[in-house]
Amino acid sequence: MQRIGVFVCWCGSNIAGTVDVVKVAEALKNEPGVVHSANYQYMCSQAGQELIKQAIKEHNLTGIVVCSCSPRMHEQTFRKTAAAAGLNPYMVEIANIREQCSWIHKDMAEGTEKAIVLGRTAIAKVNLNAPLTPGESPVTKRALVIGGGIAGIQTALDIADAGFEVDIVEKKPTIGGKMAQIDKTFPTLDCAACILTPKMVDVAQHEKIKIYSYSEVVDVKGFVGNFDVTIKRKARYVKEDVCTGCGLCTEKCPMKKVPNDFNLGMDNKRAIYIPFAQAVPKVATIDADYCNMLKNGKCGVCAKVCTANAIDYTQKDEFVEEKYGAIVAATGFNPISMDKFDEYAYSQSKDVITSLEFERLMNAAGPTAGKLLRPSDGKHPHTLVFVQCVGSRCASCAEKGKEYCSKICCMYTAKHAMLTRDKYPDTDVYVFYIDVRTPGKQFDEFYRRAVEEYGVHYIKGMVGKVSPEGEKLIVQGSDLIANKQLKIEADLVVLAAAIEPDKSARPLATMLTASMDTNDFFTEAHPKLRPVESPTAGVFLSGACQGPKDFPETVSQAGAAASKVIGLLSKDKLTGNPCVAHSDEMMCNGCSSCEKVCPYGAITYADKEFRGPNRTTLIRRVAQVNEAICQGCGCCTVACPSGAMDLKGFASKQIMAEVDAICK
Amino acid sequence: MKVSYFPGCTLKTKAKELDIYARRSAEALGVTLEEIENWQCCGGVFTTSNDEIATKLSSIRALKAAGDKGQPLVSVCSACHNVLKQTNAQFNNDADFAFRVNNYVKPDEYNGETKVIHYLELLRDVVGFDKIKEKVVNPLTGKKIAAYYGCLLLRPGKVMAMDDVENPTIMEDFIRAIGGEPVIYAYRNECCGGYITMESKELAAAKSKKVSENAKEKGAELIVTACPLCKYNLDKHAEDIPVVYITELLAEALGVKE
Amino acid sequence: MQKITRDALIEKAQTLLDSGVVTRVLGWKKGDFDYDVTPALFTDIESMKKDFVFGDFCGANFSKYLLKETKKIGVEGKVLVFLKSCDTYSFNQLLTEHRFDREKVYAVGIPCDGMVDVNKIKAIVGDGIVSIDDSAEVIKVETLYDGVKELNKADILLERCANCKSRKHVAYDELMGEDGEVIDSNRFDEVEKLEKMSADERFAFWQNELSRCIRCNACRDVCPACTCEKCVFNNPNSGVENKAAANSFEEQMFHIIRAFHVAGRCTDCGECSRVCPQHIPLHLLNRKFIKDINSFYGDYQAGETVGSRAPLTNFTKEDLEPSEAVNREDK
Amino acid sequence: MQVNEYKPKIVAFCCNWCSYAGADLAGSNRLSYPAEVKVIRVPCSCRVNPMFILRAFQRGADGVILCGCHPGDCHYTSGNYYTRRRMALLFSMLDYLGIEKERTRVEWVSAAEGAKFAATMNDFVQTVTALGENKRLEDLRCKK
Amino acid sequence: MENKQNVCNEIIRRSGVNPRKCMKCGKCSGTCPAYDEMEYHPHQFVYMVETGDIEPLLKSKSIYRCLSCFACIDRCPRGVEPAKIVEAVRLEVVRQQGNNHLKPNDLPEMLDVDLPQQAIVSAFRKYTK
Repeated sequence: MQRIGVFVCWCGSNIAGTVDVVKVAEALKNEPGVVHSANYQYMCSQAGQELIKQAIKEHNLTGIVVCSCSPRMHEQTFRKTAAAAGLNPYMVEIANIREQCSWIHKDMAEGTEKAIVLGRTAIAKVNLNAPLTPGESPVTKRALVIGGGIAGIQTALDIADAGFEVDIVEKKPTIGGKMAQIDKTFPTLDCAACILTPKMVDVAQHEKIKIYSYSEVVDVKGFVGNFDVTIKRKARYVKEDVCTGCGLCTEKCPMKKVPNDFNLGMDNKRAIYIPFAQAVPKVATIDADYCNMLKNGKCGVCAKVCTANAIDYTQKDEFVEEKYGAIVAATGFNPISMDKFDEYAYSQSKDVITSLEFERLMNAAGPTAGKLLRPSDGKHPHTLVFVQCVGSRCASCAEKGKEYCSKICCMYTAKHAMLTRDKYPDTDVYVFYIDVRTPGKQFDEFYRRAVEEYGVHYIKGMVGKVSPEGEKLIVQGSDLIANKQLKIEADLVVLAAAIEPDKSARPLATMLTASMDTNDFFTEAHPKLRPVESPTAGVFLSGACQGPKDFPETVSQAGAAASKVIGLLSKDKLTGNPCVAHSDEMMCNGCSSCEKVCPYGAITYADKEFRGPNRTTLIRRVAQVNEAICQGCGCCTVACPSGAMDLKGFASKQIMAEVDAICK
Repeated sequence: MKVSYFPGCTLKTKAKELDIYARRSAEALGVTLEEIENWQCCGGVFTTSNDEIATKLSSIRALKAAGDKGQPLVSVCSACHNVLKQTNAQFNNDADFAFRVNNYVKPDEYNGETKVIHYLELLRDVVGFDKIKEKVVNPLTGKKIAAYYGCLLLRPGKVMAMDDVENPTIMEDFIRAIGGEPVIYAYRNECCGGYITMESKELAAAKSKKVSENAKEKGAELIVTACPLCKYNLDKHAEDIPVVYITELLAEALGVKE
Repeated sequence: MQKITRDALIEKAQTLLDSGVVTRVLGWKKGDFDYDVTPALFTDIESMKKDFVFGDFCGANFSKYLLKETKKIGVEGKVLVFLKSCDTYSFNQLLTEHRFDREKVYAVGIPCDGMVDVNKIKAIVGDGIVSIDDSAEVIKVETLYDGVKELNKADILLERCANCKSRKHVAYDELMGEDGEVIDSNRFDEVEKLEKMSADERFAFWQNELSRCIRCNACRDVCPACTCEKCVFNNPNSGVENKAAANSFEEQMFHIIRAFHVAGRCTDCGECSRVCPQHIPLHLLNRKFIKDINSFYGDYQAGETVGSRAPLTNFTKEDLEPSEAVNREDK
Repeated sequence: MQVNEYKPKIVAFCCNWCSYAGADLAGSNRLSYPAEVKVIRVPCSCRVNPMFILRAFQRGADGVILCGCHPGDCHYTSGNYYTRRRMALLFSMLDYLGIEKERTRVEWVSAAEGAKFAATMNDFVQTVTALGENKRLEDLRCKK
Repeated sequence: MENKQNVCNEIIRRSGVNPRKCMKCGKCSGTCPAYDEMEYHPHQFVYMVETGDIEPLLKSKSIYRCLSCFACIDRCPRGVEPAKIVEAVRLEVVRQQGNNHLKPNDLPEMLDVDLPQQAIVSAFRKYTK
């Protein structure tokens, strides 16, 4: 028989407000196995934990039940408390009387009654708990960073600087990501390239960092500390280690009409190209969709002009298998498509552009060499209208926009407006806004400067329709302050398109078994306390793949993710989850049902000798669980016809005891 | 094949071309428009309020008549189509409305299963623009035609679900199918003023003028529409640019106009 | 179809025993009555000639006996087993689950045109059966009270034989006679009939049937899919053991749990219903699962091939939802 | 205050990663649902043996609901796919035996769907309350 | 005061619109083709119904200026559907005895030979009980 201690937490008034904690503690005293019952304001506090420790010693407790907040919140805390008092941490059960009781019920009697049942259920379970000891597994001391934007770069650099090897997998031919496309950064107006490209060089030169550019992760197996990852290195038809990046081929290639995706299609590149001057690796890549040699075997100019003999038209996709201890997702974001927002005439006029396109228009390395010219006719625009929240905060139309605020648009729009007025004082600049959101250091000051010093016209209201008429774009919108409908004759309209996670994130999340929210942003292990970790052990989150972020936030989160990775890789052994499957060999039929449903391949079979009747020996095929690989889902326990397979910590008997306690 | 057909009041009087050419063209394309019996006026506009029952009963009866034959209900007038589709959607999404409606029409209860499609949808989804292309004998080659959707054909987008509300292509594809060259202009899905012409000629004039100016400015020689009221407003108040019905254009292209 | 006689089987056994291919034979043995045939192990041809029987009452499926026979250590040689077509499915299913050693078995497929159900005979002739002569198509039954009665075999077939799903043997080392075909049977008709009833009617039906259960465990013991080293109903740790008298859980749930345990593995051999002393149509539970599996996840016949993945240890991303499973129109 | 109002007993099995977190989120957002619902935490919906569900009914539960991650989002990759098959067959069997099909439910609730969790529970409790006490599973064997 | 609130509640019920969903972006009014003809604009309809300030709307000619083009419904980022509110307010007025906005006697001078029936029935449906 267990000697169980029950500890009922008030959580201030969070629990005590709707649950009579004294009554709960009193009622649970009479449950089987309970020898001690107490209540306290904050069980998770130092004093509360001390109370538990004392009770464990004083009453010789063999198990404890804490009636408190969700086990997702403080189960670890109380397990540590128990361990500190010499009790096996897996002899702790939590009754969730906050999130699943006091917070959802208003009636004291109802809340109290339910809390007692939840407490009783936890007691019924802990009566059947057994001490568990976690197994250990080794750690591969290498990290994988998926995505080579500023988030991935910063994470990789920080991990590498701590002395661990890091591989970056980037799907594009160069690292750099979105930041490489940005002109200037708010609120300091630093040139983005000036602060990014040195970091790209650092990555290239770091002896601990390897870049898999033009590559994708196609398979992930294993678990924290021991991931097996398959990387597809897409054929770039150029030998990466031979190409000197001289760029001669990119000038001689006769295929001139290839939309330049780095400039968002606003100008053209050749079929063999280096995305931009500071690309890392600075290696040419052939676009197989446009290359005549690859399509019909007629050309070969690049091979002829290449003095290094780096061109290889026969190159094939290669698959590389690598082992890692930790994986960081840094897959970034993209502006959403404007296809569904044609009230702004994006498809009808070249002079309606997105903010990222505007960024390229303002960039000295962009399609207009930094001169603000209309894409349609190359003329200098005099009246510019910026429209914010295009597709952001859009609740009615899941298929159209995003319900969330994209966070960065207010600031970059202020930046665009300010830069336009700064460079071209002859312009009139209007910004239609719903709200201007500028929480951040020097952010509001920046926005106010745009208005007060640079004379940007901020209009509280939204644009309803943009109509291309003649050379002009008639922007019809409301001015809610003036209570007027405006019709502005604009030359250029810039849409602050909502941002969304990169499309590669969803399949990656599936491979990583990492969870995502409804918008396909990765979810954190805890939104406040573990913001850079995925709930899947060994998977970390860096940058906008977790939610919209600006550069400073991205870089700080990237560093935080790196520090978590470093913490993991610094360990020689990982203690696993002891709640793993276990097969009772005496009952096992060897039927392979469990093996078939195990997602991790944790179950193997062995022929074992057993004593049969009349002094005979029987050989039976029995299942064996590799505890380092088993993640404890319990699927095998149900597949097993004989019930030989059970799950430690969530044993059938325990769950049935819980069922019984609830239904009592 | 055969489909149920709801012509609507205007098609029997002021917009006979819309009706006649719709039937002839459909016949030429292998579809028979079977006019449903004893149809009543749809009312011209759909009242969005959920306590409005009586004004929607004529639509329900039409829907029921088509449903009994197991046919989709086709209309060509944008207004009729809009009312029928919206009424059908309300019937299927608002159980209270459905209950009350069926109380009125007892014992001829409607089950909500009829599919409402516009003549253009019939051409696109049932006949297929490719097939129309094959059957064209007088292609409108080189003719720059501006499709005018107005508001009733597309909105509310969630209910009408015919095409992208802001960037539709169904009429442009139709124009291409009969050999013409579509002209894209921003006002193609803006309102012509509609029934406001009764209340304020000035407002209707301003709205429809804007539409035809914009179409002309983008190079259109001709505007096509599916709505008699749109045609009226554009004809009455707008720039001198011909406005014709989609069906007339189709009949001409198919060589069945006369 | 060529009728296989007792003598032909004894001759086959003798050849195999003499040549040393097998050392023992699993066969049928006469019990107290003609219709009371039981499985037996013969180790020499003499005892076989004496006790071995083969006729219309040899319904018993030997597959399950192979578990014990092939696990015996120190016993040399193979065991000969005669398998009717339906038995071969169980045979394969057990192989799929690694339940016996194929190397230690010599399987002889024998044709079968159906076995008869003594209960159906009793229903016609009443009690007091003295002897039954099943050597011809017309079966002669002698009773204490009424003398000899002649019965048509087709009228007294076992339910599973009347709805035979396959005359094809899916496993054997040797086949006697010609092989048959998979039959498009009407075995789901009764399930469908039940499905068409209202929930209240179904409940009344099953309450009536299951209330007769005396928990003799015959259904489980005969079932070739119920071969667990330790059955959950005998395991005090399982939570459903039948020894605890404190509640009546297993009394109520026994048949649901049992049917679920064999779902996807049951070959529909019909043994459970054959042996039930209370004549509960247990096959209707198993067939419901089979029918659902076929309609939800595509046709699947347990034991058709060795190594196939049972539907419950498999999935597709497009599987139907549980709510759809109970709300289908076509069920 | 109503005294003799019938309150069903509802057992909700929730997977640790999605649905239990969804239940927590419902709590954090103070979205109420009836106290009759008591949650049992399991690592994955695939841990739930049909026997547990039958056990709950046998011990007096009036409704059992099983919540897991959305198909495709299982923390263990595929657990809920097996759950889906198991429960489809189990529920269909219970229906076949004449047990009210509304007493059992599987619902996919993600960690982000606190509102869905609360709405689901409200709806389920309402449905089961309307059915009244579970008698059939108890009576199935013991004919009165 | 209470009556005003009742009227608003009735309008909310009848239109099926939840004005609290409005985030005050003004896109409805930015998009409205009849804006300049209206004394109160679509976003104001939503706000005034939400806050109970209903009387000015009931008296305003704005309710007859809405073209029912539904542009505000489709372009609203929050799914508020302002046109339904406008319609519900108009019904509140025209359903009162003797409040028909369009009278048969007005008709003759409005007609011309080309005017389609559709315009007449639509106007009657919109402006009368």
